[in-house]
Amino acid sequence: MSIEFDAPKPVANAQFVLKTVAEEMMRPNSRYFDEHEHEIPWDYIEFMHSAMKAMGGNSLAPREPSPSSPPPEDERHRDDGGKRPPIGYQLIAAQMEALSWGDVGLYHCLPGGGLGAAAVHAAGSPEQREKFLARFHGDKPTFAAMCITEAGAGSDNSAIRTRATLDEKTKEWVINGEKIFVTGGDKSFTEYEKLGRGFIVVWASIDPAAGRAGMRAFVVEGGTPGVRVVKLEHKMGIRVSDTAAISLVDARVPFENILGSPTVDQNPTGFKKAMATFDATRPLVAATGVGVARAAFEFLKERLAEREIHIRYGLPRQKLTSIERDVIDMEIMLKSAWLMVIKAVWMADNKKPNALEASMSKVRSGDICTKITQKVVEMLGPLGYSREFLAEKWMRDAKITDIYEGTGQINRLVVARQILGYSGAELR
Amino acid sequence: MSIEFDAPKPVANAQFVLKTVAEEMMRPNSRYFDEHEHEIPWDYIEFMHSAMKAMGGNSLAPREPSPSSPPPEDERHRDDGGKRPPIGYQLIAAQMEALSWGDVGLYHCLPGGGLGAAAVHAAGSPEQREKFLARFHGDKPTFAAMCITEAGAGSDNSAIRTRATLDEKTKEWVINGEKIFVTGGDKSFTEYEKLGRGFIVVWASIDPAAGRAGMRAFVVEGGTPGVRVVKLEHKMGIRVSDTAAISLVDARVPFENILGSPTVDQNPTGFKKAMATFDATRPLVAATGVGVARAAFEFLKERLAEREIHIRYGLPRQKLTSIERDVIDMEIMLKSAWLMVIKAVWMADNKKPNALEASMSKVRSGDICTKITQKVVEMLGPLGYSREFLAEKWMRDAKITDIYEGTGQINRLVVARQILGYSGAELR
Amino acid sequence: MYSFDPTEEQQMLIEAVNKYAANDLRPAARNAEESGELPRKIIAKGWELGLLQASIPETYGGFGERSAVTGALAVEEMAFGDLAGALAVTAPSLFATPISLMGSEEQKREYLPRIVEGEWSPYTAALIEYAFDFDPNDLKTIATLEDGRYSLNGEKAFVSFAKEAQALLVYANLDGQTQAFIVAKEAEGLSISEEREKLMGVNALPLYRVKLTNVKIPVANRLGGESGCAFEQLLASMRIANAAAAVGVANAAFEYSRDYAKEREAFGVKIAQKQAIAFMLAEMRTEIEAMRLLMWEAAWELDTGREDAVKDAYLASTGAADMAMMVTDRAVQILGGHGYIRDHPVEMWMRNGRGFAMLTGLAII
Amino acid sequence: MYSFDPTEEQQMLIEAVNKYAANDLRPAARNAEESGELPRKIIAKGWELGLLQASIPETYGGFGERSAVTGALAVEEMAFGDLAGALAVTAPSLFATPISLMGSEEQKREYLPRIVEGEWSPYTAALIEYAFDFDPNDLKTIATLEDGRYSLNGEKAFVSFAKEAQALLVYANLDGQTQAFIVAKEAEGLSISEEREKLMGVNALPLYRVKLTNVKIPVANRLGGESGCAFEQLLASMRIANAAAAVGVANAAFEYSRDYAKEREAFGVKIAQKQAIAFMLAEMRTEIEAMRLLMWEAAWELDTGREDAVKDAYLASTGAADMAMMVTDRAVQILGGHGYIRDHPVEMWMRNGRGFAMLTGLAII
Repeated sequence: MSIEFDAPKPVANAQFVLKTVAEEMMRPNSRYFDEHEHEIPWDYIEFMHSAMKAMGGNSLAPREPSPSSPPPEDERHRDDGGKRPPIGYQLIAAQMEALSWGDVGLYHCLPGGGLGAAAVHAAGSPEQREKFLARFHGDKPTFAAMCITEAGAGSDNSAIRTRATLDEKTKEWVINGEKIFVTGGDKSFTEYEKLGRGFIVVWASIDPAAGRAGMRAFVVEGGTPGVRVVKLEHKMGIRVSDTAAISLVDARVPFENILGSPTVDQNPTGFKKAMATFDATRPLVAATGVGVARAAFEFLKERLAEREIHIRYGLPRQKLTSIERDVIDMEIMLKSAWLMVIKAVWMADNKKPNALEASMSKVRSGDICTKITQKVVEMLGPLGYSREFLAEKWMRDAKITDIYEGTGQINRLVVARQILGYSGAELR
Repeated sequence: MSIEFDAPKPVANAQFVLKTVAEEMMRPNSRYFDEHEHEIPWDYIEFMHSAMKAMGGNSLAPREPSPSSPPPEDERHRDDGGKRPPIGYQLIAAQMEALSWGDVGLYHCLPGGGLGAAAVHAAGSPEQREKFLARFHGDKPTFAAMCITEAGAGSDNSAIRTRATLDEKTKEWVINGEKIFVTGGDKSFTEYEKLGRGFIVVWASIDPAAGRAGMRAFVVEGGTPGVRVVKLEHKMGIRVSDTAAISLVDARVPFENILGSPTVDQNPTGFKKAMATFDATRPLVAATGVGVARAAFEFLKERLAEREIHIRYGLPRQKLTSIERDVIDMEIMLKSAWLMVIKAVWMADNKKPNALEASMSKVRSGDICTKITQKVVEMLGPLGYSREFLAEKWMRDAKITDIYEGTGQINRLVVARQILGYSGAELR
Repeated sequence: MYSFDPTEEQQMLIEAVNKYAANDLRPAARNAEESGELPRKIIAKGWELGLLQASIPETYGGFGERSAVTGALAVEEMAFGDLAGALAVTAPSLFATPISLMGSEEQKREYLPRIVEGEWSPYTAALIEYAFDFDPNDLKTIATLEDGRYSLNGEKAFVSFAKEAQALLVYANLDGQTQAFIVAKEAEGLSISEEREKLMGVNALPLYRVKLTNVKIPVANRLGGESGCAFEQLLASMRIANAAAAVGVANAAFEYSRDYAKEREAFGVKIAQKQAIAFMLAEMRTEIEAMRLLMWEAAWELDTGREDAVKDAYLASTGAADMAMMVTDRAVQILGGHGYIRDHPVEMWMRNGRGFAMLTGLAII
Repeated sequence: MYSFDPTEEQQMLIEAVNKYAANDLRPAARNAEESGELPRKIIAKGWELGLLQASIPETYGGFGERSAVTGALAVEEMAFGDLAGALAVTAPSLFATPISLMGSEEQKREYLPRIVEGEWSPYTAALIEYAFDFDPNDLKTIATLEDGRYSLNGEKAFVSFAKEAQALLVYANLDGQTQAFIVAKEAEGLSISEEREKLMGVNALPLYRVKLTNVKIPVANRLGGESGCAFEQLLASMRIANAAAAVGVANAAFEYSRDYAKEREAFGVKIAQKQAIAFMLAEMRTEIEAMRLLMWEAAWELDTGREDAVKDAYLASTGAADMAMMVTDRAVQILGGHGYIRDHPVEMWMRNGRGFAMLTGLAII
């Protein structure tokens, strides 16, 4: 090995292609869907679905484009039959960055299994994978989502109260509970004519006394009686991406829809294993933050260039203008954040333990994408603050990066535990 | 009352006079004593002592110029017999700021009772006050110091291990322990010919089982057998101020030198009361940080002015140079930090509870004086980094502000407890 | 003397404004934000507090003198309730206060009584222009003296209530100096955009683009008449108002997130009991205090005629804008996912919080 | 391909340098700092690692090619031990590397073998000048071509080992471009200050002021001969070295304060178990990683001849300087009172940490 910074060709190609997709299919729709919250971008969804199908499912966008989807095995080695190093996660990160540069809300509307499929992939049996995941390669765009958060449990997943009990007569699971912040929950559960039938993966306890060991995930098919999308959140940003609150009242789910063992004693590591998929997604979420930040940064530089303001790289700080200094500082943040993402996914591809690097990349991306987008709005003054341009939207969109899939604080905790060699009990 | 920002006349006068003192007596000696660590600035000490005496002890500098000295009662009302609002703490804060602008290390060498006298003042009986404090108005400059920190106990004063036991036969206290970070410990304890006899106030437990309730302070006269200055610390900054490590081996102290009750049950609040003097000193320590920061800031502006760089206040940030923007941001920090000091001491003068404001002023001063001095060194480039000028020294001196008398972290904790209404147990 | 206690009168005013802010503005804020309109009866109720009236002498229909400190205290309290509401209620000041401070005797007599004596009615001012480096001391809207009249040309942005305003105070560049001109609503060459401005924040405030094409103004309509006005003083007043509003919004976000952190449990304790959250709150509170004092000092300097007022108002406004962004961003962060949704006000305060870097000119004290 | 693993050879080198840094440089650092002198035998031992030798082709006495990545790795490791020591050991590179990269054939043959083949001997370069806005691309030291010779005039600051150096590479402004000139120690008009420079940090490194008054240089002594040198490339190399050293010092401070925090108890727990301290450490580590990657990328770009190398080296150096200040300041803060005294190295690292904003030119890779 050696230290190298050349994007692998497939990555560079994906970046190139997706830039056009972002420019043609996302940017022109950004403002409209920001202002028409809860309207589903059908044209975009259908176009992206066809395009992805036409390209074999992974040239235009990753087959499972969601943060938590592990890249399909065949993709990891497809370049030349396994001889070249695997680049699956690198490819996904680059794709997510490029699409988020287009519009991170619309990126979340990309058809596919998302976090729901990722959970099936991580915690399901081979039969379950086959049964539940095939639909994402069908004719209609299809979604799946993950239901984990509850009103009383944010970062603290062990506080989940949703309960699944086995009806011994019918051999069905009966689920009761309320889930919030389900990304894509509506498109995954509600039966829209234009969509294939999706599912949601619901986390529930089969034995509250067992704590985390009793936690299981259940595949709940779209339209299951007793399950209702009770609310679509109104958000500061990424408004085109639906965020649902879902209520389950005596929802009945076939016995075989449980991911992992149906009894507590046999599968104590199920929760941990599924949670590990979250770790894998951190650099990918970080990649989306970098994409949004880059959008804002490039927009700023274009506006400055229109006014003949070009950045004089190389000067001592004391000779710079305030604008130049800000742009240079932003570029330092942006470039280094991207390199941290790349390193973390490169480690994942090469099966190196990357918990530290993954969380560091998320910490940094959350930081820099809020800082950069907020600064861009400031620097553009009235132009930045106006909804005539997208800078203000990117500022709103960016903020979620530091919140979802582990807040900046949770990720700092993870980083700290890693560097200190502390357990969760030693550093709370 | 109303909202007003006029410095009271005595404050303004003190600032005016002390600027000259700082320029004439401190600045010319700053570099020499920085480079000759542990050399005692006799000329300066003697001059300041005479000057203070000549001016009645409180015109040139506060009678007890140390951070923790409460202003003498008579000073609080001296303007017109009590009709005007008291300004004692305000005066001290202004004096400390002005002298620290001169040299914060030399400020610490100002003769007087310092923290030691403050402890006697706060926790001693009227007789003890008379007995121990009179010496500071004598012919020779005289020092006193506070010994509280131990190697195993930094911010955590409850971990003090020094022990005082009563020898029932001789009715003497026998003290054993090791103290570190005693500011002025050498000048307070060692019997130099040019100095009056000083004392140190040693914190020790008379009953380790009683925890904080067993903690007492003892006046240990200079030269007491069994007590030794075992080390003078080599420090990053404020090098002219001696920081001693003091060992006590079977040191015998008269019974009446205990501050507060000799038994545990009768005086459970003694420790708290003495600790409260620390609260009172926070805005005063903050004032020293502001003084150092202002020194660096003004030096920067002078150097810039020499190069015809004048700050264009009023421009939008986007039209500023990087230098102008930095100077403006520094000025915002500096001015607001000073106002926070002023508000906190004004509250103290007016007997308003100021725990929140006192700690906030310390947090902010610690922050801004490190930021400003570090930035000034950076902005001056090679000139900032060189020991030909004082900027680098101020950066070294400033850093202690965020460390002593409660680190920035400890003060944040105090602020947080105040704003959240939490006890120490609720927020650790 | 240093002193940090508001006068008794000010204290009463603060309480009255706080009550209005808490009971009227705050509860109406989200609806107003989403619908783009604050009900007039709420504006009217705010007007009845008499903030502007109390700053205008009896001769002209008011019952007091302008005090920048009092104004700053009131604006902070009102913005604590809702920024857009505060800007709406105080909009007539944008027109009346400059006239009261620097208008000619004629101008005062003509405009002040009618603004002050009745109900709230829309008057406004036009300062901001649409450029990333907008500089109030270097306006691109130009005033030229032609045949005994001023002619105004240029385009203004973010002009509140422009569409219904009886008259506007238009700031323009006259020979390199910013001066103000009273423009009647029916003036020829004055055109107001059909569409409202759409911004990231303050959406309850109706803002418009205003275009001036050879708008002819009698010389008597120049603020202060022949001799003009001391614009730096007015700008200082606007900057202090901006800083005061920033402090108000930041304080709202601080208090809300503090209370949330004391309620919200995670991992068995309240999140406020975690140092990471507690330290954030401590720093937010400290920064708010710092900028409030800086802003107070500038206001006091303005009241006492200190030269430093102009510079310190600039420092206060600059610092408070940065502070408001930091504090409101952290408030969202403390609420986490709940901070990001519009069920809670903090995301709105964050959007408003970013505005202070570019909204000087929408309030004056 | 992206790849973040050093080669096996690099890995071996890192280990060797790390061993030297940990066992030789670090233990000697405090004494060297206080006495102003690093023992020559320690410098000699560092020289034996062969960093410079490995970057110079066999033809000229070395045994390899320059690799900026390898150089950056080595400088980081060495600065992790001690910055002043690292700068002392590598000082001859300041002279040799530019000649190796851009010297004329004659220059290479004349200088490289004698520097590379023997023991460490003092060679140096003079870039920095004494101005707060010092700009390596706009030097005030002027070179003019007169009668077939270059004449150098100006004053240089912070020139390491100037007093004993066999020869100096002096950077000067030739018709608006920075170029380098080989100046022999005995050149007329070259005067070196008696007193060493006294700085806040790196006091173990002997630095001098150098004055050039009509120093006449044969044209053959211009680096690269007639055609000169591509200074931007050399500057990039110096900036990467600066960034690498900053990362090394920051990492030293991070690790030291991390270990201290795991040892030190307060209020019944290790202070590292407090979120306030743990989060500081997490952020320090994150910033170090960020700047290390930025610096690596710039080095790789330099090695692979990318145009971006010049700009990215600038970004890496700028960012790493800020990072080093932040990290070393926090390390002192974590140690509290112990951080402020010279029993622990963190206060020295903080003083050194501030230097990276102005010390580009004291190392090259």
